Amino acid sequence: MQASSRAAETLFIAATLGLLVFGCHRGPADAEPPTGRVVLIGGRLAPASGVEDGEWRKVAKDDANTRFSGLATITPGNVATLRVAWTFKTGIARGHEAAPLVVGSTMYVVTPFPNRVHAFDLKAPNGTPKWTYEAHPEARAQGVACCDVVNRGAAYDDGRVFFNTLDDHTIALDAATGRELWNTKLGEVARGETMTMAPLVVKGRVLVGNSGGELGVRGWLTALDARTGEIAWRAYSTGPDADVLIGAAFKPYYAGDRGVDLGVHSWPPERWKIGGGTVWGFVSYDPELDLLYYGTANPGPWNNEQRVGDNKWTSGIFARRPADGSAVWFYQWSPHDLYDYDGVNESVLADADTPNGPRKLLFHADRNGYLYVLDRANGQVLSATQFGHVTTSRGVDLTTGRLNYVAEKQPHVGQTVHDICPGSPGAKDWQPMAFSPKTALLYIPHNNLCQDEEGMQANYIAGTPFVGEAIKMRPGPGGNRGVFSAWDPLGAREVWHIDEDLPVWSGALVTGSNLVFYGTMDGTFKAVDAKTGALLWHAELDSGVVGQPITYRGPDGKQYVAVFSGVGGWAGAVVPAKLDVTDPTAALGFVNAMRDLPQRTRAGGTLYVFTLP
Amino acid sequence: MTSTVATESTPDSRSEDARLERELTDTWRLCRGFAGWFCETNHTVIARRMLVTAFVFFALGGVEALLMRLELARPDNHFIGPDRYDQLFTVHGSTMMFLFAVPVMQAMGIYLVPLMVGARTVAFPRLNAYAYYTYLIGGVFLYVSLFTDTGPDTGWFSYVPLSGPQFSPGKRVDVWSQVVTFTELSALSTAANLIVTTLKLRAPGMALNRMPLFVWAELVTSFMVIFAMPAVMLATMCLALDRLVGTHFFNSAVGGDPLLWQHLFWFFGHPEVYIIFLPALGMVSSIVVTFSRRPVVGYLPMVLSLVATAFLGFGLWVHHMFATGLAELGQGFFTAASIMIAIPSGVQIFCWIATLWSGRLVLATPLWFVFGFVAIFVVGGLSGVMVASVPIDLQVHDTFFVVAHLHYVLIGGAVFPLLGGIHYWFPKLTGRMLDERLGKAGFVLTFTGFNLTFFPMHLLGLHGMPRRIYTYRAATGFGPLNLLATVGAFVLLAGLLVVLTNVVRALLSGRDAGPDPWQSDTLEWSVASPPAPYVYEHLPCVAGRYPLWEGIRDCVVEGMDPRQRQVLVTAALDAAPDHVYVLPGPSIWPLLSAVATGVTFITMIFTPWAVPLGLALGTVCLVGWFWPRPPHEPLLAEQP
Amino acid sequence: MTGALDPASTQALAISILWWVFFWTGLFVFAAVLVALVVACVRGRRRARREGSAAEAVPERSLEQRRERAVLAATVLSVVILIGLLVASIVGGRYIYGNPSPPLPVKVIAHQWWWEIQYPGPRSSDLVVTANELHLPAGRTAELELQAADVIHSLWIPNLQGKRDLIPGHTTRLSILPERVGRYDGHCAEFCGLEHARMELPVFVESPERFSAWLTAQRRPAPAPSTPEAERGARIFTKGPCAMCHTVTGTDAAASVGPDLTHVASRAWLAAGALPNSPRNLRAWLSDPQRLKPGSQMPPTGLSESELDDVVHYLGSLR
Amino acid sequence: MRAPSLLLLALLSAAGCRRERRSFSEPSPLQARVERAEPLPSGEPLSHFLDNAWAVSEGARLFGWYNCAGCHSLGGGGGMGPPLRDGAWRYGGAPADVHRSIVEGRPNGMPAFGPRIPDYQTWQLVAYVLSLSGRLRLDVEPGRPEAIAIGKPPVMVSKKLPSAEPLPEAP
Repeated sequence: MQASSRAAETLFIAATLGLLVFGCHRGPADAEPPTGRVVLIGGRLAPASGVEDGEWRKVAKDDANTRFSGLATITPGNVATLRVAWTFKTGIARGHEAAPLVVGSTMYVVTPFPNRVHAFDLKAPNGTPKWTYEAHPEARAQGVACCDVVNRGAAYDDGRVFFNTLDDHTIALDAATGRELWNTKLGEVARGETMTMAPLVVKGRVLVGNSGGELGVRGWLTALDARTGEIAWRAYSTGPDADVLIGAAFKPYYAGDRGVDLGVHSWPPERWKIGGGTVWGFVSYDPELDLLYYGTANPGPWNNEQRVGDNKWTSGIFARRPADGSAVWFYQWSPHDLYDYDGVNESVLADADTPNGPRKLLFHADRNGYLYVLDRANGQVLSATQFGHVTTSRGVDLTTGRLNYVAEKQPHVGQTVHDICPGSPGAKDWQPMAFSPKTALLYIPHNNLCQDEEGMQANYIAGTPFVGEAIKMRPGPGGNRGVFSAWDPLGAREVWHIDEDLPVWSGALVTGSNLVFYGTMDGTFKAVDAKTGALLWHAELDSGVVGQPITYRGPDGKQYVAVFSGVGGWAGAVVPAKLDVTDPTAALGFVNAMRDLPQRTRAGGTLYVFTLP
Repeated sequence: MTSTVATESTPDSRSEDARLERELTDTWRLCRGFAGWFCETNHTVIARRMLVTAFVFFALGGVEALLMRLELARPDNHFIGPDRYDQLFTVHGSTMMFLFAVPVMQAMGIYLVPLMVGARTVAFPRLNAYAYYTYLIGGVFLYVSLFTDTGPDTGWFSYVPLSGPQFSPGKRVDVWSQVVTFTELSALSTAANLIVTTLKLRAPGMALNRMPLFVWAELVTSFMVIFAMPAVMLATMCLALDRLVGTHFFNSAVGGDPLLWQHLFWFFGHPEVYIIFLPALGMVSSIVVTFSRRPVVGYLPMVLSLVATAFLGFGLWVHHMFATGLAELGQGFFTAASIMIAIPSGVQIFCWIATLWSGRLVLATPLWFVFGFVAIFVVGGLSGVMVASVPIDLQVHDTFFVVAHLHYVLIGGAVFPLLGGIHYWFPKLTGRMLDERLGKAGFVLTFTGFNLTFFPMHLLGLHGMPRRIYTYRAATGFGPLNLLATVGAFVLLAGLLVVLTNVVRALLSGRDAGPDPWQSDTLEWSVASPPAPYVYEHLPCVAGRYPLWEGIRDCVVEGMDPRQRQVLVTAALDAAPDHVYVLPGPSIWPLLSAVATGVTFITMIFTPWAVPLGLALGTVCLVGWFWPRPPHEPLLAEQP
Repeated sequence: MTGALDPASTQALAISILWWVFFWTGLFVFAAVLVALVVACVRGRRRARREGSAAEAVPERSLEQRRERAVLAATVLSVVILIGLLVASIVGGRYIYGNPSPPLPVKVIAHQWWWEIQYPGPRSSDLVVTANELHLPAGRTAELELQAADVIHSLWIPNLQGKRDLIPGHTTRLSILPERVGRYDGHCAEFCGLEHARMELPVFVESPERFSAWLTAQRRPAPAPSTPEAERGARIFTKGPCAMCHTVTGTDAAASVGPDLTHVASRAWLAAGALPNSPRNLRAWLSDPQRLKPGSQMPPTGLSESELDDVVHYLGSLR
Repeated sequence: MRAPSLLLLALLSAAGCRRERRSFSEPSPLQARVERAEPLPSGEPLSHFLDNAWAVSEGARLFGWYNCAGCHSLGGGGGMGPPLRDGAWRYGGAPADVHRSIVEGRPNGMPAFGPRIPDYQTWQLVAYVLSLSGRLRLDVEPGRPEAIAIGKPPVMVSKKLPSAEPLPEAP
């Protein structure tokens, strides 16, 4: 880590920050040549929290959500010889979106429903299981999981493993023995609530949120005491200020976000109670500012005509204090979201040195197709640049912070609007990007999907879907449904990209040796050069990859790369759930874009661990 | 020129005439026996069948109307209920429009036009038979479906999306759309037939400006049919495709438009009114002239009015759609067009009054019906001017005011003249005279009943009663006027029953009519009543508009071969003889083709395999139909 | 009886004046034609009696010309009259679109077979959603935005304005400037299926004060149940069949395929004018809607007698 | 002409009467049997729904209204719930099985609608669900809706209704 940290500090990046801040109005084309400097806060934090390099203690490796590992044993030069070290079959044929954790000599994985936790002893050969925990969630929870019965990973802190179950329990296990320490029920399956996110532990608080924005669930982020499992605070994403934990400290940057009880008054009467804004993405944390960052999901129902108003505080990002949850600022990516553009995508935190001094930044690739650079201290948008094909909006007004929607693309009840790009899964969905301080580039797995859409009256019946849009997705321009790209956030430009036929639904991983790993839904796991995007190595796995790859140093000193294969999730549900590909609206319209997937891969669930020979 | 035109007949030709008559009778002999029933193509036979069929449908439509009137007689009535009521008014409207009014007017044309223009028959006798059978099958199918609970229930203009696949499940609207498509096929065939008959088979000398006004009316109507019917056939086919195949012509969700249906439908629907009403004007002209005992005042304005009506009739369909909120400027244009169409109708009424004014009136029953027609039709016309005005239309559109208006126009403008025409031509059709006293009693009752039924509807509409409601609350106060209308409907029924009694009595024991009981002016009265199958022993030729009054009965065409079904083809404008054409004889193929058409259209409702099946059947039928005739029946007769 | 000839708004007044112009003109024309017909008849008959009824194939030329001139004169006169009517119609038409600012926006959505009415407010949360009852303030133009949820309907309030169709896929508009306070009947005027007959819309034109009081009351969420019966009824409502289709704002019942029932007890009529709103009628409606409005999309609830009592009690408390 | 038309009339009345009948207030002829878990008859009472175009189209409306489409998707291709248009059934595809699934719910997430939907509407839903995999008579199947185009399953599966034996549950 020391080496990589130094490397990072010596890196100069694409644009001066001052010019960036004041020049955004002129657009990225006018940006000056690189003179600014970016510093990873993750890099600085690592020694402070005492994490040994070579471990993977959090789903995103660090609180800044970088998915960057300094390990460099596997290099562009030798990656071609990478081979399977061992595998583990979970016995569950659903979407495996989780990231394994590696703490010391133990690897922890959490499976999709029924949410088993497996611990592997890495000192023993070939992934010998250490213990297994069965959560036994309620079967009926499967019926309210909008987009496959996935789980996105566990969290480790202080000898405990924390994870969520589909039926709304957060469970703490003894990391050594797999014994259940506490088990807190946080939501109601009968109201449509599920939990799929990976928790984040900050200062003894386990942060978890709910899923179910397609079922009229009211979203929240909850902090649990890591020792007892008691609820420390809960911040709702809709409703009165008291519920949202908006108090005196709340200082949003833009005027549109200031006012009393906007979470009530930006909705039709009482609709905030079933208004979505769930929290199921990744949470980031900046210890210096002592702020949590997380996105809120789409407002419900999708049919926007049933919820006139800005629908605060959905499809936006909150900065909160971990201690009491009080909101510090908020910014809404998609006010009055029209297309299920959840705002939950992860935020990568990084610092930039500028001629005017250091700036604390936040990078966020939103579903609405823009890559945002925010000042994470106050929530100001510094730039917002299209990174995918967008027809639904014409840029972000940096004076008001508002997204400029294209009126003709607004969905209406009883009328099909064509060529909505990006489609509902957005230019990028949950699949997390990686950030390398060495190259100062973001590695973004994303989609290239458009859709035709017709609004329909959504009928709220508690515990059943509350959507109100009929959707047919199709590939975007070029015909490829996915893209993997390297993005220079301060230069606001794409450096290279790889067209993938299928949406890139897996996470990304970048290493200190400038290797980038990601998987595709037809089951190929790839390593590419972080500077050029050249394909260096690939392996065919038994099922499509929608998991998050990680890398770690084993007790034997070798560098390993691990990833789940097991196609599923919203994009891949057509395979494990055997959806009927002749219905274009199946899986909320995703099936129309994935008709060929059942022929290209099969359902499965295997953990793959690779290493050099 | 292949025939000779003689200006006078040979005086000593009694035995020659007898031979001629024998040969003609032999050549034009009607088919006999059970099979002959299905082979017959003689136009008088087919027209009589068509008339009877149309009046049967009129009676059925009337029964439906009476049931509806019973349902509406009291507030909160549950005599019929919504489902049945919707089927009743839909089938009533469709029957009256598609199965009665158009066919009956065409039947009168088919019967009378060849007689009036001095032809032996229509230009395409087999097509004529085919048209009749198609119409019959369509009508029977509609009623079969009504009796099997599959009666269409979306109104006679079946607005989408109510009549679309989602809101009208089952086969009800499919039945309607297919019935409309193929009864209009029948109407189109007949129209083509009438146009060619009128333009090419007129007696030598009957230039266009000497044609009887009734023939003019049928000619203009037939042209309107040719331009209007394809629009509705297109619309109903699109509807059938939407419903059966899953196309999206009218699905606004994916870019179709429900207003497209309204445009297509009313582009047909408004001219339809004139299609029904122009032949009736022709009948009125015939009756007025005959019973005024003088030529009509203003022949040229009358003809021009007919033609003008036909043109204007296509320019005002949008006044059925004012409430859809179209652009104001467009509305102004269509208001102007709708108001201006009153002018040609007005001109004709003025001409008739002028004719009566200076005539020597014979107040026979047909003329009474004409008087009734004028009184009712003027009311209907004036309320028509009201609905042409956008603001007024927005109030009265789709209310009972419009129901009253359209019945004043259609019953007043078409049924009264038709009844007058039936009374007038009954002797020609049957050889019997109707009873004058019963006829006049029938008129008084129908006239009174009609006004009792429909006049209150104007008030109901103005007071807020929408159309097509199966019941209403007592508090609305619609009760008394509705009861009055129901009573009126039964008086109207009584009147029509008197007319029917008169007809039956006359058929059983009516006075013998003779060829020309009314001392009329037109050629049909120069032949026997009812006419022989060959109609004219010698084809006549004419030198004026009123041949029988001008005393030129002796001008005939000579040189036609009586052993062939020959007709004389003349020039379209001046009717100069051109050549002789030999018509085909009786045939089973028109019936079989109609059955094939019917089977195809009906099966199409249930399976797409009907299309290949229909193609196969259609091919077989056409081959049979056009199988070359034996050599002794040459297509073009060579004359020495 | 009320109706188009009893105008209570600027627009309806303009139309009724126009109607009377057309009516008197029409009556004059009708009388003239009938008189001419009768005179012609009498003269023609007299002539026949005098001269016999032999046909006259070639009439006297000068007489014929006189007749033709008379026809021409009558035609010219009718053209003049018709042009007059056309001008009147266009001038009168101006008044039905009249639109002084600021209008009161109202959204009307027609369903098979009921009316959804929305009054947007300054904030999203001020939206009022009600059903089957239109309230308008006197003296202020209401701008109605019309939409259809399923098939074509037509909104017609004869005392206030001509009708306007509500067409799926189109948005149409209708302006009304009510002048006289009172209750007026509205009705769906375009055939829209089985219960077209029972798709009425009672309209209340109120003084501006009463109207804003009504609007304020409608903006409040539904009152919490205050009696044990009402509490039981609320539970049955939100957990049972009712919540599959209906909304009572502030409760778990937030379905929207049926009319919003938040303030159902404040309404004068049930089921789009099918019957007056009274506990007895409500109970009858809930137990067997298909008898009262056959084909309506409200199914029988299948509740027991006591459950029905509780639900009626609860709904009766929603003022 | 009369004899053939009478014959035609007789034929059509046999085919048409039941197919188009619309009764708005449905008795629940089958509810008692279902409550007692008796085998269902295959004759008249079921036919009252399964062979009736009005019942099937009402089922289509309710499929949307009661949010069935939310999980099983508008065209029955599935999503949160399993597909219904592919002719494969986890809990048996006989009318009684489908009815039971709606009324009682199923453990993997299908809610129980029994207490909230009148029985006749449940049968209408059953009829529509069976129509999705082409198991009903062609002449009662609903046409395309006035909505975004979805299309029919490309292959018609067997018209034969499966028996009421529940199939082994999918792993």
